[in-house]
Amino acid sequence: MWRSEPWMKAEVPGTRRATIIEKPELAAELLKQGGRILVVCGNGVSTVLSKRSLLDYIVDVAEAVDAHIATSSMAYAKIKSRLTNATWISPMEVAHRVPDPEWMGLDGKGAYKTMVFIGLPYYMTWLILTGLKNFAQSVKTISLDRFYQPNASWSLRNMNIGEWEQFLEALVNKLKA
Amino acid sequence: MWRSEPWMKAEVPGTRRATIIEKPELAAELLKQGGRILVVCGNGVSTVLSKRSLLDYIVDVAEAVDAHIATSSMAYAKIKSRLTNATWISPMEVAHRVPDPEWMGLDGKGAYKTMVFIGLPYYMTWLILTGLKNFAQSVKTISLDRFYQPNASWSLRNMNIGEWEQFLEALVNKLKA
Amino acid sequence: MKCFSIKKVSLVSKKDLYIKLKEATTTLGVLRDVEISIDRIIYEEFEEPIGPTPMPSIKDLRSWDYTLLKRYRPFYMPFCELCCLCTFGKCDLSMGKRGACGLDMAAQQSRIVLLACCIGAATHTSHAKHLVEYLIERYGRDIPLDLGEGVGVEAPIVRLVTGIKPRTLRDLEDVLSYVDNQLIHLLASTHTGQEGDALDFESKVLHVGMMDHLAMEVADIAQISVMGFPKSDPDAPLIDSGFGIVDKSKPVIMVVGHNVPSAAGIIDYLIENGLLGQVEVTGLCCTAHDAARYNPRTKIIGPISWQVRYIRSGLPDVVVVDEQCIKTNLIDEARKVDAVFIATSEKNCQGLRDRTEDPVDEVVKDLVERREDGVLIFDAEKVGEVAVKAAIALAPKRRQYKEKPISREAIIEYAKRCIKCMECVRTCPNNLPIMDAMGAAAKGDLSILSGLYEQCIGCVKCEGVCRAKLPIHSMIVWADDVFEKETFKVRAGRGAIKDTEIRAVGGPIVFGEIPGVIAFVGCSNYAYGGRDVYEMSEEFAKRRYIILASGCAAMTLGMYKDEEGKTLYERFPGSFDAGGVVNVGSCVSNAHIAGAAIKIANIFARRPLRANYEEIADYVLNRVGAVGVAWGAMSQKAASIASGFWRLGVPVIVGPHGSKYRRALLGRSDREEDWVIYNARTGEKVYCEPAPEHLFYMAETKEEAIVMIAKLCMRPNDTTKGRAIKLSHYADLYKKFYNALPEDIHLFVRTPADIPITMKDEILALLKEKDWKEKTIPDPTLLPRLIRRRE
Amino acid sequence: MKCFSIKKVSLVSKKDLYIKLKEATTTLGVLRDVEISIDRIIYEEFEEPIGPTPMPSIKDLRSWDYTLLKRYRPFYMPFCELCCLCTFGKCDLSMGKRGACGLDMAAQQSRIVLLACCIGAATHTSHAKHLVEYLIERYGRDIPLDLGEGVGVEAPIVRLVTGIKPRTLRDLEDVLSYVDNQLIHLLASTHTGQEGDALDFESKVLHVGMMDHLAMEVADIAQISVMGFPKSDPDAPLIDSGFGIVDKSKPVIMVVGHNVPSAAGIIDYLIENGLLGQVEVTGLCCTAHDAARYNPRTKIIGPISWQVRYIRSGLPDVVVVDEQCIKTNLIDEARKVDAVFIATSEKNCQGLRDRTEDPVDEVVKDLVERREDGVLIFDAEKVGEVAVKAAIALAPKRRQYKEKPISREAIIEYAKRCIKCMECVRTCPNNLPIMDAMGAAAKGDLSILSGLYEQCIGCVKCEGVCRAKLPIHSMIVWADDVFEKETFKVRAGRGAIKDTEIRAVGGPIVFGEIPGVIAFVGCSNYAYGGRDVYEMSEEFAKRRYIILASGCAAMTLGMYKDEEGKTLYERFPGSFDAGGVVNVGSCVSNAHIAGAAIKIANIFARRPLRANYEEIADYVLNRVGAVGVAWGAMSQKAASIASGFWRLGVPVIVGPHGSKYRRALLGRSDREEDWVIYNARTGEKVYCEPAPEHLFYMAETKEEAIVMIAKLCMRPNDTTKGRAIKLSHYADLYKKFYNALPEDIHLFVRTPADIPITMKDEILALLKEKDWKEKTIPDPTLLPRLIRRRE
Ligand code: SF4
Ligand code: SF4
Ligand code: SF4
Ligand code: SF4
Ligand code: SF4
Ligand code: SF4
Ligand code: SF4
Ligand code: SF4
Repeated sequence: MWRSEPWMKAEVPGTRRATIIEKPELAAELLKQGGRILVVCGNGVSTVLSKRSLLDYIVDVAEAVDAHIATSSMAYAKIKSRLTNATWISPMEVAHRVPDPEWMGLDGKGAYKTMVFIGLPYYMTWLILTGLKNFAQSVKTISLDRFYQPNASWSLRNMNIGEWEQFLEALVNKLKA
Repeated sequence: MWRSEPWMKAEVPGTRRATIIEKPELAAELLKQGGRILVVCGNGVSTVLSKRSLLDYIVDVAEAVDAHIATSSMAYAKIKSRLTNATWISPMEVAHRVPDPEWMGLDGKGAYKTMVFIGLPYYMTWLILTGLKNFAQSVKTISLDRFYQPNASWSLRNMNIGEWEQFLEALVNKLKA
Repeated sequence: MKCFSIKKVSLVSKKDLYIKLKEATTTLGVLRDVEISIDRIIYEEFEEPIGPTPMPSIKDLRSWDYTLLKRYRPFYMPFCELCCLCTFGKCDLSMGKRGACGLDMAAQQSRIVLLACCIGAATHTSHAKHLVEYLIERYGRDIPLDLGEGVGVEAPIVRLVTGIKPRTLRDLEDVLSYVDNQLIHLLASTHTGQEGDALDFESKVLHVGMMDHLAMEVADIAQISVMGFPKSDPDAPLIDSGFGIVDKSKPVIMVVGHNVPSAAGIIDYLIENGLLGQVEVTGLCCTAHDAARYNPRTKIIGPISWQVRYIRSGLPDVVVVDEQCIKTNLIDEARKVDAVFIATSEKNCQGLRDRTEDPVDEVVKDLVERREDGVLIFDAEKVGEVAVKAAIALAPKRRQYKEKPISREAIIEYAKRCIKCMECVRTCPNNLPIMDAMGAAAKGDLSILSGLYEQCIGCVKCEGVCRAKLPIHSMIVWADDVFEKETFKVRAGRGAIKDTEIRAVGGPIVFGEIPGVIAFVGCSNYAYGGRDVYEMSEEFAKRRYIILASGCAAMTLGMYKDEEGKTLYERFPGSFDAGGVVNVGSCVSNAHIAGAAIKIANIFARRPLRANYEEIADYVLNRVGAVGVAWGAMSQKAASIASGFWRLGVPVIVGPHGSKYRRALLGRSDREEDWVIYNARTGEKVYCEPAPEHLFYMAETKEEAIVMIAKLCMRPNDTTKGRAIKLSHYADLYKKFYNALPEDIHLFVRTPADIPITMKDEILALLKEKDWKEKTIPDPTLLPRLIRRRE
Repeated sequence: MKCFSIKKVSLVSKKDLYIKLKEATTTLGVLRDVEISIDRIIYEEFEEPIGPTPMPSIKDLRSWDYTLLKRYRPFYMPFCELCCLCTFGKCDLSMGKRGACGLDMAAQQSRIVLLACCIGAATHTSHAKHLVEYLIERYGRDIPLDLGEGVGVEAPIVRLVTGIKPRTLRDLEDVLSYVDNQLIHLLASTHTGQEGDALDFESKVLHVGMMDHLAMEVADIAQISVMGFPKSDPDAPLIDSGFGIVDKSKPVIMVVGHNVPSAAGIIDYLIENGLLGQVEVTGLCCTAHDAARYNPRTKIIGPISWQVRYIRSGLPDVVVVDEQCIKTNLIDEARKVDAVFIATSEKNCQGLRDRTEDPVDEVVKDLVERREDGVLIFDAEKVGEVAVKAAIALAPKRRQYKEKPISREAIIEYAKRCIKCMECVRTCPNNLPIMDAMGAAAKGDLSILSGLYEQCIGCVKCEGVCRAKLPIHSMIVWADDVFEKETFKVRAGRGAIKDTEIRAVGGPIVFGEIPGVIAFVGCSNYAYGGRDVYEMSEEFAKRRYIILASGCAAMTLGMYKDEEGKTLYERFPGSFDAGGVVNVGSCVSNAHIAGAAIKIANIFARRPLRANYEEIADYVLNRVGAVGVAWGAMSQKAASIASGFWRLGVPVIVGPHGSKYRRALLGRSDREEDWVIYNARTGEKVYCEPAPEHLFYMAETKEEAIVMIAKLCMRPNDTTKGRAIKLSHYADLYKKFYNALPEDIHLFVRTPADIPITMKDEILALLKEKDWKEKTIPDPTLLPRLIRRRE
């Protein structure tokens, strides 16, 4: 039960809650069919997991689906060193632009269809996602944090770090396959 | 999914939600082991279902577990004609007394351990139940309405009238058995 | 700023005297060549000495509040178990947990109640300030207050609370600045990390309520005095009402809201230009009441819940909104029928362009030619001119909208598109069986659909969630066209109750011979339709209780007819007397209801009034059998109005939706210790009786409410004759619905003489069963200082 | 009531002159035998003519607001998608749905923001009113305002907004009554069915913010003038601070809250009785700041988040609370360590008995003998006497509490009881890894636990949910005892900035040579501990920005030391100059920060001040490189303070928790059309640059914030020299953290001369890549009326 509850208990959402992505396959599918994708990274992406750093997984994901990364985190330099499609911009600023139908994305090539969130403080993601949910209804949002994010369109469930790394690993593999 | 959502969609509850009573057996068990029971009836108990009126089922239930009925509904006269253990008092007034550890119940014989709700407007039950949930934590609350009542300790799920009548019938049978 | 000192409340008169002094010697030294602006001339003409609590602050009546609150304990029903009011949150306060600020659930609920009441009271205060400012600008600061013949105590609440006896509009400004001041402190108390105790929050709620009543009184006595409203007139005119009275052939202006200046501007312009009668001025909500008080040719369409259906009827060419309780997206509805929209309040700007300074004809042109959907105009006169000109220009172009907006056939076709998702039912505040109605309608049977009409509060939330995008509300409304043709009569708001009326009925009320004063007030958020309110009031009017009404409820009262086609206002007189049905007016006229209770204590019982709150409230609680019924109470204003009544000792009953105010104030008839009072004659503390039993009660059904009303009208001070009358109504009504004697009747029989003769035997039997013992009837009070130790 | 006419704002002086006239002939007729109370003597000494917007109402600055809001558009992040504010609800507003009142989600979010800001501003206003009332009662209404030598413009906000030039406390009352009045209208706008447009709600939010700044200014200039606080003194004393400075051998009084009279009452009593120094007066939150300004022997314990740990340390014998940001169940914490509790504010009565009228010794006895846990006393002098006497009586009895409240062994034993339910982690606002820390602690390793200390905000919510009922907060705090021994220095709040200082630095700031003025303000709801604030301010102080600080942030600033053991306050001067670190004082002292920006426009640039809001705000926005940083902003007050800065053109950055304020105000550097301004020299509309880029920004990390601060300090008016300096800081800081040039640097290079020499080549390369074109540097304004059409 707690696996599909908001990770921070009091952050109870409204009437629509994210669908849980149980399997990496589904995540891969969503990303492959995600259209133009923007990955929003928080400072948490610098976390080192048991095998690789979170960042490595995320950059792999972004590369695999040709996504752009937006971040104002300390990981920016590292990300940029691996990926040209990356912009230093705050998650909030990005979210603010998304509802504008005229916005052509950080690369000027068109609107995003899917946004992926990872590594921000839980409550910040929660809030940015309610913003997008309500004001950018055409955009699909996916949380890849290891916590259930009810305001996303799709979210992982609450899991421990080991499960999470496994999930990310599998996801990267599916995407690369 | 919608079966375990608040019936009125916006009546989203907090962090603790009622456990769903899927089977009449469980309801019967809860009632049998419910200690001193108070059944709170709203005006909706006068609804006539396909076989009997809701009231008949409820009075059966009350009789079977020796519960007291509290109501300020128009059904009071009918209830009283079948059951001496009944008092005309508003559900709100009853709920207001329950948190008082010194209150000896409507019959003066002691505190109630379990309260059953049925037939009030959905939102009224919802509210009375949050009151009890927070201020009378020692009392177990059960909703027998055909709607999911998240603030009860135990609630039926949302169901249609037919399913409900079946449930009530089975419940009465279990209790009488 | 405080221009008066609280110790010496002094009264203001003539305006802005100017004196130039060559030299003045004062205790402060010598002043040379100063101009002196004389702000006030003190003349002590108010004979009554000042009482103990002039302009009380939060703490000054706290002990009275605690007296009430320990008897009528709050029962909290958290409508939300979380708090998100600061960035420490969200905090989950459920099950005994505390927030980061230390707050617990009870305190949080009472805090939200306080916040809501602050909003409500601020709204009335803001309204009053705007109104007084408008009147001063138009008519001058020194225009005297005049509530009509027979009204000596012009402002019972103002006198009671502040100690001021207001004479002119200027004095009302003093009152409002005191109210401002208190409200700011009260609102501040809701800040994170301030008050932490639920009962102290409740005490503050009561203080807000008292402020709210002050503001309402100020607003209404100002407009009554200056704008030519009926002045305490039992024979105030009967106003045409309902959809059916609108003349479609004429240009139609709709006014909606609460603050009359814009509507008055329209009427003035019509009169000045000889157009009155040629343009329909139709109103909803309180602006309708007040516009009708201003000019009885105004037509009262209906309450708040009719806003959308009225615009959708296509009748109004111009929609003018002022403030409060206005559907915030009315402009979208207006756009759909090509009506133009004028907003007129700083509090409600709707994102529109401010055209106040632009030439009228330019604005009218922009509106009529649809260059703008709506405009913002802050000047009431200009609103009048623009609205009238636009209506006249538009009416011919809008003919096609004035027919039935949706045909029977269209309804059936729509209904067929229903996919039975049930979203509507689960969203409708009254859980109306819309889906079933659609099913029947799809088969050509519109009866279920049209049957929903009465219970539909017009919130239009169903349409917002309908997966088939059906115009559900319109379908319900036009499933039948009866309502389009309906016409009613609503008596124009009469304003205050005359001192002379009080003198006549004070005795019968206090001794219990007039069994009660019942006020039907508040909004139209009815759980089962307005008929409940009609039936309740008819029941008690026939039993010769005094029926008061205000606001939306006062409209609802007039919207049902008897077999002879007569409304309650036509059947019963408008006088404050047994069997009277009295519309006092708009929401702010609620002050006269409180005022009447206060005047009974003061004029009839000669209790000192000035700055003597506790004594008067104690009097009302124990002696004046008044009950408020806000059956469809919806707003934060309704919450603050109610709390003003509680502090004054008047219980309030709300309908089922009222449970969303998230707490009841209920007495415990089973706890004798809660009903111990002082017998003022002897000083003894005695168990009295649980009367009135509750202060804030939510009833599920009208029958429950009726019985409870009758019960709550009982007061410890009733004479045996009065009590017998009250008990006979209570028992009779209970019997009518429940076929037996009330099980608690023994609690209210003090001596055998209390027993209604017609029920003597059965009651005696019950008394015996209950082991009843005779009690003495005390001279009841909760205030030790009122004991007249005779021994 | 309005005693002044807005048209002719006139100034108040000597009090309550009384004149008896035998007969006065006036235009209004002849008056006989009247007593005249002269409320005000007008003497027009304020040389500056009145500007366009004296005492503006909601609508008067609306067009300025729209100018800002169309550039800095709100992004709403609903913290709750439902509304339960009236009985129509709950309404689900998600996904485009509307409430029963017609409101949509954007409007609802902005409405909640408005409500929060109203609470915040009301709190400061209430605070100011109480304070002014207290000072008037003690010192008289005519005591002159005196902000110290070198301060001619004593009240820049008051003059700017109202047009009043206040001379005495009495004048401040006028200001507050205007604030009251506006706040009531603003609060009323949140009622169901009033405002419906999100941007109009936002405009009202800005109006509230302006009111808030007025109230803060009034409060602080009153207390500074009358109570002997440092008067704009850069060398205000350094105050002992931290837990380690408390002398356990002495009786200890703790004061907490925001309103200084009670603390002053304690200090006065100590002085009068020769006890100063024998009893420790220790403070938290703003009362600490203000008590230290009142008497520098007061010790500043720490910010709001230290309340519980301080009481649990057992040190305070007596806990005196006044108002705001006080944990509402402190009395429970006090009870646990047998300390006594005194509440002193009407806004915060805590259910306690009002003992104001009782004899001191009786009250002290009741407290010391524990007949009451706490009392309520509304009289500051009496509070002083009771607190001191109780502390002296209690201290010897409370010795045992003053030792470490929980030993290492006990912590380990507790930790072993952890059942790893994770409730704590999921409840902690900072998601601290408590569970892991317990795991380690159970094995004897307390390092993780003590490592949580800095990030723990002391909310104690973890303890409320712990299934093993562990005293988690205490365990964290006492896992290590370093903090118990820590001592710091905090410079006492100096108050206003001198006109002379403004004259000296106005040019360098406006031309950009002092690269920015950065104000660290607000509460201590830090996501990662206070060190962030210290590091940010150190970074910029070293770079010779001007650092301002107030409130909890000003304490945090002083709570870290460099290698030499020196705090920032010891390392940097307290003057308003490059490299200064200036504590202005408590929360209400924030007014001086806004005041400094205003004074730059007025004193340095000679823009007219009086009632000239738009022009000054336009000036600040385009020319004064000031940024507010409220890294741990928590309260409704913080929200209203921020909105006052926005309207004035000062951007504010908050930390991650600030996202819970539920909306950002962000510019779009990618939309050229948003940055078109007027060149006042030519009247041309020109694309300028996205500066300042945002108005309300939430940063995730301190590094992000640092970069953003540097960026937001840029202003269109910077000279090339100034811009080069600002750009070099911006680029340097960005490089430091991200190892590259900022990708948007080309947006801020207007001419080659803007380019910092040290980075010339790389920047030129980037400019080329970005297809950069030279722009003219305009004389920037957003107000057409400021165009000086020279052609
Ligand atoms: S006000 Fe108190 S309960 Fe509400 S969010 Fe803030 S800390 Fe939590
Ligand atoms: S408009 Fe009427 S039917 Fe529709 S949801 Fe509202 S009350 Fe129910
Ligand atoms: S919401 Fe619309 S489609 Fe769904 S059941 Fe109701 S009427 Fe039918
Ligand atoms: S009665 Fe209620 S809904 Fe009607 S006008 Fe008054 S406040 Fe508004
Ligand atoms: S204020 Fe509006 S949105 Fe909120 S509950 Fe009432 S009707 Fe619904
Ligand atoms: S007291 Fe500290 S550890 Fe506990 S929940 Fe609050 S911040 Fe987290
Ligand atoms: S809540 Fe208590 S028991 Fe549960 S993990 Fe945290 S410390 Fe352990
Ligand atoms: S900075 Fe914030 S928490 Fe601290 S005292 Fe001021 S308002 Fe309170």
